Amino acid sequence: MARRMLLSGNEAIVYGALDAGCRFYAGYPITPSSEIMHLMAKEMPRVGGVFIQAEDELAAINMVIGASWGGLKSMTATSGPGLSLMQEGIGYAVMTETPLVIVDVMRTGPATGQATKPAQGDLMQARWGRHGDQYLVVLAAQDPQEAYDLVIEAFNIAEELRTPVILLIDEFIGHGREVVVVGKDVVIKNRRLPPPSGEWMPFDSEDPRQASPMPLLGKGYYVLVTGSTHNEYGYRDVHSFETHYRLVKRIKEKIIGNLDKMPKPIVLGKPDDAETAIVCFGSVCRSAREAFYKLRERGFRMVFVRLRTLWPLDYDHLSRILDNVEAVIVPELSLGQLIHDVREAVDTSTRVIGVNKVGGGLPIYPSEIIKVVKEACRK
Amino acid sequence: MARRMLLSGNEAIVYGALDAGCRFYAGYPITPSSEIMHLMAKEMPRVGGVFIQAEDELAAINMVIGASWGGLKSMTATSGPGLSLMQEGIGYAVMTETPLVIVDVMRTGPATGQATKPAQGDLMQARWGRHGDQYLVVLAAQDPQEAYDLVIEAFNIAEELRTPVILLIDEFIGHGREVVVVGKDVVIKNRRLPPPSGEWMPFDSEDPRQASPMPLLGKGYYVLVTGSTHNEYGYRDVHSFETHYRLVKRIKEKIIGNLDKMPKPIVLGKPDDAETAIVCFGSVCRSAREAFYKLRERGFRMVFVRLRTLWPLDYDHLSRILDNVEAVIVPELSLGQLIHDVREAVDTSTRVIGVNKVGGGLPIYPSEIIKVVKEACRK
Amino acid sequence: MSMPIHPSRRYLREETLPTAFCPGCYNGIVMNALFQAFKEMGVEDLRDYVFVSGIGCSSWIPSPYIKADSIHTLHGRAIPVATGVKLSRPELNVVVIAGDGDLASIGGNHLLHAARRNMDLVVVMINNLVYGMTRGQLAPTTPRGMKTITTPYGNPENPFDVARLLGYTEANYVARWCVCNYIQLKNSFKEVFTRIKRGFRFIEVYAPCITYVVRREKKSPGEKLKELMRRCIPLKKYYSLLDNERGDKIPIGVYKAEDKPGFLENYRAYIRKAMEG
Amino acid sequence: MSMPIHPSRRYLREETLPTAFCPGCYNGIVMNALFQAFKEMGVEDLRDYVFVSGIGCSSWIPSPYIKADSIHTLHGRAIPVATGVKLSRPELNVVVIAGDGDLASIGGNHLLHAARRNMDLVVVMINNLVYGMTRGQLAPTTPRGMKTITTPYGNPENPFDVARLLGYTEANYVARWCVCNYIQLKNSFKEVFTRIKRGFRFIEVYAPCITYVVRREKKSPGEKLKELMRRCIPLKKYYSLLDNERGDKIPIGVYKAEDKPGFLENYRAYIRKAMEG
Amino acid sequence: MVDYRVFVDSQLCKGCGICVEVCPRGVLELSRLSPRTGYMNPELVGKCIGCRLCMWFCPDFAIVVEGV
Amino acid sequence: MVDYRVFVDSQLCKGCGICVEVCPRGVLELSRLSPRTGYMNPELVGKCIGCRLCMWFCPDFAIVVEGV
Amino acid sequence: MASIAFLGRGGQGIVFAATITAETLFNLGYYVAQLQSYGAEVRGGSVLAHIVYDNKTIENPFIEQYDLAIVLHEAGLKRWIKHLEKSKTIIVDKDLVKTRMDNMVTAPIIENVAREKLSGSENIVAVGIAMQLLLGREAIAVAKSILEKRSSPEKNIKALELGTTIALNLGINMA
Amino acid sequence: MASIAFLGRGGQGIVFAATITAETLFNLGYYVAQLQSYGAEVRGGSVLAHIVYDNKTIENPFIEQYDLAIVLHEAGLKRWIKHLEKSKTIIVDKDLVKTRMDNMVTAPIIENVAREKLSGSENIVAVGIAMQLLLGREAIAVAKSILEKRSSPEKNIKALELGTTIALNLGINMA
Ligand SMILES: Cc1ncc(C[n+]2csc(CCOP(=O)(O)OP(=O)(O)O)c2C)c(N)n1
Ligand SMILES: Cc1ncc(C[n+]2csc(CCOP(=O)(O)OP(=O)(O)O)c2C)c(N)n1
Ligand code: SF4
Ligand code: SF4
Ligand code: SF4
Ligand code: SF4
Ligand code: SF4
Ligand code: SF4
Ligand SMILES: [Mg+2]
Ligand SMILES: [Mg+2]
Repeated sequence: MARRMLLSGNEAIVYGALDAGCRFYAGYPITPSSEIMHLMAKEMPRVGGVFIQAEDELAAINMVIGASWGGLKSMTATSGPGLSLMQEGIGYAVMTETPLVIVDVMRTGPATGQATKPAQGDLMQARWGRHGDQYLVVLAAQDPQEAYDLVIEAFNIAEELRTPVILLIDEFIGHGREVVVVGKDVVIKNRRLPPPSGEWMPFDSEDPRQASPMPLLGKGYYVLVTGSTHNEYGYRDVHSFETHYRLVKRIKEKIIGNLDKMPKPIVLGKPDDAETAIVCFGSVCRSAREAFYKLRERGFRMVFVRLRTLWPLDYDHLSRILDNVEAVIVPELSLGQLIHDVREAVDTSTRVIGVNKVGGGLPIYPSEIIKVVKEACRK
Repeated sequence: MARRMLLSGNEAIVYGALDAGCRFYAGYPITPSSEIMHLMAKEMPRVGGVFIQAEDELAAINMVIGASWGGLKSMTATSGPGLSLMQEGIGYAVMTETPLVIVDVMRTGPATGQATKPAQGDLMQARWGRHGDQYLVVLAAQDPQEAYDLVIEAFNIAEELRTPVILLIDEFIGHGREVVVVGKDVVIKNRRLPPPSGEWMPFDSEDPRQASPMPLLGKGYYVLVTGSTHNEYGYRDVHSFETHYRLVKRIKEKIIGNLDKMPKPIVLGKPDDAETAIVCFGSVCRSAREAFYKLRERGFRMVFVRLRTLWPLDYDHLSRILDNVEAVIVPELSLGQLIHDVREAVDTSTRVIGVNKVGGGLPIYPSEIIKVVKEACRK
Repeated sequence: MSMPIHPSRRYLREETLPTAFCPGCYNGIVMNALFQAFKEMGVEDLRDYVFVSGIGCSSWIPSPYIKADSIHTLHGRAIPVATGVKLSRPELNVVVIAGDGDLASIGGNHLLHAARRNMDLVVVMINNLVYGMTRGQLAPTTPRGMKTITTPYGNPENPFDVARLLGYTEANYVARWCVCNYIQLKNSFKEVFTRIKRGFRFIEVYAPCITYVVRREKKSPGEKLKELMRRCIPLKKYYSLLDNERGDKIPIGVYKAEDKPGFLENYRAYIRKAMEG
Repeated sequence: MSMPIHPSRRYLREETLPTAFCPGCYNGIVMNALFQAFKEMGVEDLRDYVFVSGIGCSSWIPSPYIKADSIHTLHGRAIPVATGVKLSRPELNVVVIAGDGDLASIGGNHLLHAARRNMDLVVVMINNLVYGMTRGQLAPTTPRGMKTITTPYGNPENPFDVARLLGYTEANYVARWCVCNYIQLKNSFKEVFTRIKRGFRFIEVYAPCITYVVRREKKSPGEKLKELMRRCIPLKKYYSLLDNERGDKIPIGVYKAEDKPGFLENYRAYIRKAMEG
Repeated sequence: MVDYRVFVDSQLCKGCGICVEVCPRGVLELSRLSPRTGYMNPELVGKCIGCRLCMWFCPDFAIVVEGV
Repeated sequence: MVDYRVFVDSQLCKGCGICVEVCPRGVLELSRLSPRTGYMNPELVGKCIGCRLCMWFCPDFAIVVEGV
Repeated sequence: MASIAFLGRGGQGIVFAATITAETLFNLGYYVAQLQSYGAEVRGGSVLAHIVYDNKTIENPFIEQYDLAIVLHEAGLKRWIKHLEKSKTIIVDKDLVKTRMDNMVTAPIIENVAREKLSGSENIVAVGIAMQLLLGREAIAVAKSILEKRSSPEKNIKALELGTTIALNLGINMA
Repeated sequence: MASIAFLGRGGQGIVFAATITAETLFNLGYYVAQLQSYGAEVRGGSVLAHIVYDNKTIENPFIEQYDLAIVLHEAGLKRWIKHLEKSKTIIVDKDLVKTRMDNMVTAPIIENVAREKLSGSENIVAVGIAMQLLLGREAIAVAKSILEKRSSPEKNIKALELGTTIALNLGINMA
């Protein structure tokens, strides 16, 4: 039953996760994500789930992995420094096809940086922070409502594709409080279990876009889970090219081949007609959208693209939208990361202009984006 | 005095580092980088330097940071899983402008993967593996000789720009033995120390392309080193936009503004005249170059680009080289990472084709590249 | 008369044999003792057991050899993964088997905190005195003065006496046996699955690496076993000796055996409080 | 008559005062004791000292307040950074000051191994029973049953008695004082800089967080100090009591004081061997 | 017998009251409002014996005790 | 009195010699070359008392002792 | 769409003031967005919290000026000076804020708080001022019912009423 | 440019054989590149090591066939079958290798090793065969001087000579 609540993004994450069926939380406190932990600490025991404060982030992510194999929908939340420490574990989850959700409430980095201030500088890390060929899903919400919605999506994708999903929000969203509608009739996807008997493969599937069913421990499947290269039954095979290539290609394909399962970008305006585009993600979209509307009112021919799935990224789709524009404005609360994607999607002759601002807890204001668009159009 | 030796890439790294003046090594064993540690364990005490086996990679990178501030040229070596664990420390080194060198002997990932097999899948991680806005230098060698040469370069750049430098090699290079000329007359750059008295700023410089001198501990400078946002004197300032933005912009500029100080790409063939290009880095270049020569002999109009600096990347330069080609072949011992850069540097109409092979310890053979080039030209 | 079936094989994945361990590697002896314990306990198969290991030779014992659910984790992370498994599935017996490097070096923090929490796990640490898998480097357990490939002039560091230290934590059960103490080791395994069934139960098995310790001493695996039998003495006796009388003796025995509620029971009580109020 | 200069201020960066600590936060008292020790030792300025801290309220003591070289590291990494500093500059006194969470939770592994190596560092752990900086979450030192924001129904975990455990390692010096034991604390600081100048020297300071512990007990900082004075008893006495007699007592005193060579001396001997052979 | 004066730095004092509570003579009182900081500062209201407990235990380096 | 037979699995035996050295009766000898593995396997060359030390200490599950 | 900002020093309960205000507005049926900016320490440093409210969904809460700002301490002011310059009405504490601008009105907040022995509740006084000025008695009644469920309800409700009185004495009309 | 490969099972010292061969070639003045592929365990599994040598810098050591390959165990064979098919000459141990191909020549390596009580030195026998076949006595002499500085020089030198003898008995001419 839908209810309106006044929630911070961090609180919305907790309610969303619990609504999605999350029953295990392990974490380590860190600003500005701690309120997720605080509310989980309060709510999880009440629903009979498990909450544990780990000794560090390495422990947290690995406990989550263990609990996920134990059969519970599991998550953790952290911020940049914690995410850095979790990288090895995340890569293990990719390799072992372990469903789990990680919420990263982004703060101003690098290093300790400005711990209480928002930023969007973990985008590339979320995609690429681990060694080796690994692909996972990265989503980003723009406000508490979407944090609630997307954390449910994150669990659904995680369970359906047996993959870790990273949900990015930032301090603005995490600490900002807004009206959130919770408990809507959302689709909850539960884990696909293997047949009780008969042939099946825990680590392969005919269709590389489908994850194989995930066995439950303690049921006599004699599961072999390993972060080493393994064959379809989980047996380590650290020599063969074929086994490795098949495995990593399949895991990649499972992610990039399922673009249709991921939250779609929101596109405003008419691509065909546009001279200028704004491409953005996360909290910045709110200023950017205001700028877009104002500019359109003033006669600027524009298209606005708000990405909600940052990995896998549909470069082709983006290319098509941006095909005709002369300039793309990419506002980011960082020195520029999404801008690399945009450049990848457009020709070298298209001007790609970053609006980059980070630090001090300042947002990018609509006026700042408007100014850049105007300048870009003058040329 | 120049000497010819038969060395593995791992051994060459050690001799190069010692020749560059490295006097502190902390590490944790991991295949296929361990031989760097083994030889360091033997040689470092002999030159009166410090070798310590840390309890884990987190300790290793942080010991290296401490020793660098203590005044010694310092390094560690690892492979993917260790690099994942070092990410937070590396970000701290970026933020505190701590010179140090990390050698990553890449193996087949993700996770434990195929521990004894080569790969090139840590490229993106080397650049982006940490949270926040951080920029550092990533170099890649193609063989033991270049491993020797570039580790010296890595120390020079690290000291001159006060930055961590990651040198990527792979298992082929690390364990492969070849003839290496060591002890050539190489330029060694030593740390710039501050004036004994007078005004100076340990964490700022007029010219953002220059690092400020690095104070030595124990000399009465009363240095304040912090991974939080700090002003020019090291005082924490975790509120102001200006301080943060100035700091991270400067650190970025120090890296991307110094492309001229980085090892240049090797370009073979005539860009203007070429229809097809090969862009590559690391051990793969050796097969790729053979393919290039063979194809050229057979009349293909080609250009060959071997990148030795992978970050900062000179996108403009690459764009110019690739301006006229119709297809770019990007062979990688991974599912494709450098290919994103190439796509960023070319128009969407240019065909960018990855030759991706990873696992089982197999190299990409010249014949495989030749086949792809031929196919690309047929179209 | 055809070859009778070795009693250990009931608990092994047939298709994985022979193991990839070096000839003579003591890991197999630990397996025999464990399996004999299971047999004597009347355990038909291991479907109620989950084995969790790290990275290292000893971590291969469960993965892939033991026929049971097993999770072969990252280097050093067996205990947190096992914790996650146990907390999500309290009805399963969760057993960690890993090396001294894995558990006490890179994984030291988790070991410490799991012991503090008296987490309901059985942890078996194979102390082979070195990093076997990566070719014989220094481990935190390597004796002073021993030459390894990373201490070519003789280890200058103090070794970590893991069982002794854990004896001072909140763990319920802590013991050390040498691989030569086959019967005691087997009985100790039975103890932690039958008599003390909760809390943190830690068994260190002293079992020097054949390739990087024993062979370097120019000893055969059998000779070394016999040497070890001579060197093992009960820990009470060992600790009553003066430092200089201890020589090369190895203290074996049970440091601690209690039956306090483990983390899980405390957490259950906690949940009850949450649900009530 | 104008205000005389507070003796601590010689060792402080003037421009950083007042500190950002909460009113009444005991961190400042630890600073007074440390500075008084320096003064009594005749230390004019701190140019031969390097302070290394982690992340947490207590880690702010050196950074930015103490007028000395200081490295404010990542959360949990003070000890490895300090180790790097010490090994590269043996002539400097390297002092770590950090919190219980920083040193014993996320940094627990480094603490353990530095103690094992008897690394030549002075480590001061401010045990405020919680994570102060991040707003009062559970720390590994939080007593059983205490409510924190992450244990809203009362901590179900066993607390980590850090000093006691380190007493069983190779560390040269291990002591615990309460912040109310000003003189002993000050003397303990003098001890580790003058009498025992090598090896791993660890001082735990029991100093409950004003904002997240004391205020929640509805006590004032001064009241709590007086309560603590009542509760502290010498550790010999404490450990002679039965568990149920111990009540709320806090054991204080020196767990261990030896003067064995530290890592550095052992490493120097190691280097000599390398150079000779 | 020496007389002692207690100096309070009103820029540093945060009004925590520790000095008042640890003073064995009870001669300090938190009664002076610092207009700069908004905190109440202690004042000497009786005879100080110079034990310096207030000075040691003041966490803000705000009290100095001196004989006159 | 029971007689004991010692079975050796030549696919599993790695010729480490442990069984030979731990046998209290010294009745095993490493003398049979396994053509499949290239390792020397043990053989019973005297009277076995069925103590099963060889079986326990064989790290490769290669020996089984059985009364006949 | 309307907006309110509270500014002050860490420890003055600025975020709590915003929280109560946001909840009041929420209970009154508005769409609300509350944002704040504060330091790692919470202790010391400046804190700003603002609330945007409207009858429809808030598209963008990142605003550059406020309809009403209440400033309780000088410390909070400089960082946000540009925002304040563009704001409509700013109420500043007459004692703890030294800066003066054209759009500023001084109020004897701290003075009254001290007199009424409500120290520590200056934030709720600010809530009272804001609610009274922008929405009148109905909002005050809702705020009261919210404060009743929190700790120290009596003290806070007194503070809220003090705020109402101060607001009425200011003689400003925001409507 | 010429190339030699050694194949076998982990534990047979394949990498060491390649190392000694590479050093021999290096001491003879060649440019050399040595590459190997083995398992995590070193124990068990297959191992292949190859050496490319030339009078000039080795541009590319990643080759797809060998001038000479010596195979000491069946285990090493399957993974590299394509390379072997394209190779010129392959010497296989007559007992431990079952596969037969046109370019293969069998040699009684293990048999002789066992007879001469040189077990564990089959790798050096292989070095002897390779050096003798490709470069003759001069290379053998250099290899000897290298082995002299390593552990168990006597046994290894005997093995090297055994290799020479086996090579001569094969009656192949590689030049
Ligand atoms: C993060 C990481 N660092 C290093 C390694 C390399 N590594 C694999 S096993 C191992 C040590 C094994 O030693 P131990 O745990 O004692 O097990 P053993 O092989 O001795 O049984 C190391 C360092 C790794 N796999 N991952
Ligand atoms: C990797 C990482 N994880 C988490 C944090 C957040 N964090 C900062 S301080 C702290 C705990 C502080 O507690 P303690 O060390 O006891 O110091 P105190 O503030 O209590 O003095 C935490 C969890 C961080 N900065 N980095
Ligand atoms: S290296 Fe040591 S521990 Fe590993 S399998 Fe061989 S003998 Fe056993
Ligand atoms: S939160 Fe606690 S430890 Fe931190 S400054 Fe405040 S009183 Fe001190
Ligand atoms: S010195 Fe002693 S007696 Fe004097 S005011 Fe301070 S505490 Fe009281
Ligand atoms: S102890 Fe210090 S800070 Fe506290 S009230 Fe007294 S003088 Fe002020
Ligand atoms: S059972 Fe005992 S006596 Fe018989 S062969 Fe084995 S060890 Fe020897
Ligand atoms: S102990 Fe086992 S493996 Fe070793 S020789 Fe005897 S039977 Fe063979
Ligand atoms: Mg080991
Ligand atoms: Mg603390």
